[in-house]
Amino acid sequence: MYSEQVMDHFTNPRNVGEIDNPDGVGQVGNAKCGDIMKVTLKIKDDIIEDVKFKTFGCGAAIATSSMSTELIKGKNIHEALKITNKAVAEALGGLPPVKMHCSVLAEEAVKMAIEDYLSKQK
Amino acid sequence: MYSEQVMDHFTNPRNVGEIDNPDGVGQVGNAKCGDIMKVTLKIKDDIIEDVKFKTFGCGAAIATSSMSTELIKGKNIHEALKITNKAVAEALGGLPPVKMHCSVLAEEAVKMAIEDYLSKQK
Amino acid sequence: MEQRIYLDHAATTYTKPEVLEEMLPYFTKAYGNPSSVHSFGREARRALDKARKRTAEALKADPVEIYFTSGGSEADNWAIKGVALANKNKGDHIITTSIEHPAVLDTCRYLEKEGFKVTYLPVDQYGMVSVKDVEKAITDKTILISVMMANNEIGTIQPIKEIGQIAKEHKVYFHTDAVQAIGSIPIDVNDLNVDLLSLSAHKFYGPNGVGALYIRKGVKIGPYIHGGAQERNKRAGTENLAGIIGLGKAIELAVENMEKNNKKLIGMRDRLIKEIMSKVEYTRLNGHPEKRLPGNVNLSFEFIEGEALLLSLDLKGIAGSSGSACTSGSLDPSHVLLAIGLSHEIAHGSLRLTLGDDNTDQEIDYVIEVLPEIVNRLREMSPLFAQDKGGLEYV
Amino acid sequence: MEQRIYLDHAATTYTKPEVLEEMLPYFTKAYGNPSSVHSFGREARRALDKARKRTAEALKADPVEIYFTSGGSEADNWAIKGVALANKNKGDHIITTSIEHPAVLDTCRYLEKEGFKVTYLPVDQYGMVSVKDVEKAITDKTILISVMMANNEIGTIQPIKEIGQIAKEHKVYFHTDAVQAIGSIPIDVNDLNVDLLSLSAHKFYGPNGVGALYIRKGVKIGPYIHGGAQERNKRAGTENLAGIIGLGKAIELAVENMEKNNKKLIGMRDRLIKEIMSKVEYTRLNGHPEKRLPGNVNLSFEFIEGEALLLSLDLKGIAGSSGSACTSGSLDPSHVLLAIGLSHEIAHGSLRLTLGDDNTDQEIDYVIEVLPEIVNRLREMSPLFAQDKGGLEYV
Ligand SMILES: Cc1ncc(COP(=O)(O)O)c(C=O)c1O
Ligand SMILES: Cc1ncc(COP(=O)(O)O)c(C=O)c1O
Repeated sequence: MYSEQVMDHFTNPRNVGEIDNPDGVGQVGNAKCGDIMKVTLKIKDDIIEDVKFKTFGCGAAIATSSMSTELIKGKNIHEALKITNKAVAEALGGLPPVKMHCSVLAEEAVKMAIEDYLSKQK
Repeated sequence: MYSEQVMDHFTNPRNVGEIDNPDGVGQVGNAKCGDIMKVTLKIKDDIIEDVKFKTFGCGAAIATSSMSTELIKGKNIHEALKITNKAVAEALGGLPPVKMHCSVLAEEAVKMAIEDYLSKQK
Repeated sequence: MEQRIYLDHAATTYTKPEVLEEMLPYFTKAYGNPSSVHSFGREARRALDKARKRTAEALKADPVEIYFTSGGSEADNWAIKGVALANKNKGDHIITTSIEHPAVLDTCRYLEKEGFKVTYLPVDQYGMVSVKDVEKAITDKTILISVMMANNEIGTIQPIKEIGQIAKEHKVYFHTDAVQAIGSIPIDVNDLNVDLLSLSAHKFYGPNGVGALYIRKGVKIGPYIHGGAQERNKRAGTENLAGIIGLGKAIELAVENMEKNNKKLIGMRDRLIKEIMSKVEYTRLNGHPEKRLPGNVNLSFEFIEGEALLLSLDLKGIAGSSGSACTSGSLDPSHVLLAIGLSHEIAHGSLRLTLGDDNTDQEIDYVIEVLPEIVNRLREMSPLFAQDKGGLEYV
Repeated sequence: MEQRIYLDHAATTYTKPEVLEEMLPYFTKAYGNPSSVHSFGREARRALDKARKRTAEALKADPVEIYFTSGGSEADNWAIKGVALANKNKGDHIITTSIEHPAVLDTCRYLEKEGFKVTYLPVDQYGMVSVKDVEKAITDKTILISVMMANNEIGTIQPIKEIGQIAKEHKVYFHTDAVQAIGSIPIDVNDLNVDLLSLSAHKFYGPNGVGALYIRKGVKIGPYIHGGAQERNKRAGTENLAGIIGLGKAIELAVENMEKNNKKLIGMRDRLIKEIMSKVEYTRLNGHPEKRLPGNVNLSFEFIEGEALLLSLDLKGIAGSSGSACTSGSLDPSHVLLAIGLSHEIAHGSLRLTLGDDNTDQEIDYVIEVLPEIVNRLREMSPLFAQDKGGLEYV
């Protein structure tokens, strides 16, 4: 059902955890629907120096969380904002159709965390 | 489905044929229903000296025809009239329930042939 | 009884060893439920997908258009009731023929009780439906036409493509019962303009108890067995995985070998018909002389009754049938033989011999030798035969 | 993945070798159609009769009360729709429970659309139906009560005999879905006052795609699959002979070995529950602590999601399920877990492990070792777990 890349990121998720005193925090989803992702960012000069996630959710939710943190790490926040859920799914070698909504969760959590950072800059 | 006795009488039916100048003739059933039996009798002093049958019908019809001719052969006609379809079926080791109607055919044909004989005596 | 010759392939076929071989692991090893997430389940899912693909290829359909069922009867019931109930706001009229299998006819009769109107088209003396009759029967209330591809008793092959064309023009759904056709007639659902098609594995050397309904994308039809989400929410119930695997393998083989098999079957069939008809007088061939299934022989022997004939053949090791095995429970003369105009008495004396992959020329020789003797013996016992010779009418 | 441990026997079981062995001849050798007159057919008929007898004996029923189907879903659909439609002149009300299998629930929802009224009784925290609730729900329009014998997800065993008594007193037909009960619970249809009972072979080490409906003599019900005269005119379609033979053998074995198997399963089950619950905090047992199926373990682990848990277990070679495999297509939290009062979030974190004849103590040891590690790892990844430790509410 899942691609090898999904299984790899599910089994060995990158960037699990929570950053202390993060510069940006994003949390989306709710337990009722079975999916929650929380992203914490360390940002310096608009560059994402570090990123961590915690996810409550299915295999696809965990794998997309892991992959999207990998994709944004070290990137400029404006570049990071451009990374779509489709790009995350593609980087994972595709997701089963019924699981595409999980990849939206990761996109949204990242966006929310960056916006949180931006709103604090003002 | 059929007992050994039925198969025996079907495979080697006794008394097949037609008696020339019979003393009694009975024919019942019709081709539309798939069952016809014709019985011819040679009777002397109310004793059935010879009997022959011809049957168009299923295995059970042929076997009951054969068995009922066996049962009446040599008998007094009044005794013969007492032989029921149940007795014929029993002598054959039983018939499948859906085939019981075939044994009625034989009983009726025999009765009709004897009555034919009796009516000519008057 | 030493030798046993099976000539009842239209009733059911054996499962081919290579089919059974593919099925076996799914009983004891790869027994997962295809809906399960774990490795057993995924393995099962892959096998299921493969069988669906094979089935689709045999019909030139898309795999998502294949829905596995428990056999031909369920497929027929589902197709007809499913379309009728889902489209009753559009109309209440169904067109079918008087020679369909009971799985279609009984379903239509049931729907009549529920308020639908059904036209049962007649057939000609060869069992052919007239395409014009189909067209004439269509009203603005017609929602479904159901005409079988080939008849199970007399083997007549219907003008499905022409009927499909008409159904399409009139925007009426078209179902065909192809249970007897798989492996005998090349099928392309798009070319034939068929919207729904029933098939059953045990008629083409697959296992019993598994079939499929092809449902063209977009056809409005609800599920018939409600419950779990199997078969894309259209047919509930844990999949008969081994059975479905068997169906997939069998249909692939059937299509692959069709040409070769048909040639062989037609040769044996025609020899059997010719020899018996030349040896036994008062015999007629039922069904179409050319447009007939390669393995189907259906003869009526006057003055004798079918069951007695079957029993006698059986005692000689020959397995045939008189009318469809499915309907023999009733022992009424076959509705198909009556529909082609046979009288009751002639219909009673019918014999169907349906040839299959395992039959040999020697077996056919044996039947040609034995059958006339049996018919003669039964005729000698028959009160009708003498009467006929003497010029008498049937009683 | 070296070792594979199958703990999903409620989804489907493997076919026992001795069952398969009895089935095999019916694929390739004794392949006749039981409706046929010839020797192949008679052989098939005898085998069919034997399987019917074995099935009847397992339920303490009469063989003429056994009707073979394509599985549990068909049996449930037939029982409920069949009784509803045949008795609609008497009433339009059906009573069932909120924890039935989708084959029952979806069928009831379908009937609601057709104008029937359905009462879905609630259950208590253990998943038990109240006998009083059943009685209270009966109106003079009630024609059918359908309550499952044992639940497929949480294993709770219902007071069937008591409900049967009430149904009898009120002269209402009583159907029970016993799909999960065969081989685990002794059944006597007369003692239980059951009028209709569904079962499915692949849940008790028989093949997939074959089941049966017990219909008490005199129950008013029409056929659901129309067509040929099979199953005494009540269920059309050429019989799935090999499958039916397999069902017959499997049910005989299941009943023979019930006591011994149950003892073993209960031992393993209770050890698994006790060990896991003592090793993993924030865990709850779903279903009744005692009145539960011998092989059923259903636990909810807070803060984590079931599919991730299943995948992790699968990577360790352990096959389990989260909610019923039949419903996992939707991935909605199980309607059964919601019905016993679990919140959505807890329901998402449920795991069902269902033990079977092939499981060993060593396998249970392995699960006890591996499962806590997996739960801990997923909890460490979960944003809910830390929040909980910090006293936060669910989001
Ligand atoms: C309680 C219950 N009822 C009905 C069914 C349906 O049975 P089947 O999958 O054989 O159609 C199942 C299993 O899937 C079940 O567990
Ligand atoms: C033409 C036709 N339709 C439908 C069926 C029913 O198929 P099944 O017996 O697999 O239900 C049969 C065979 O019995 C058939 O010959």
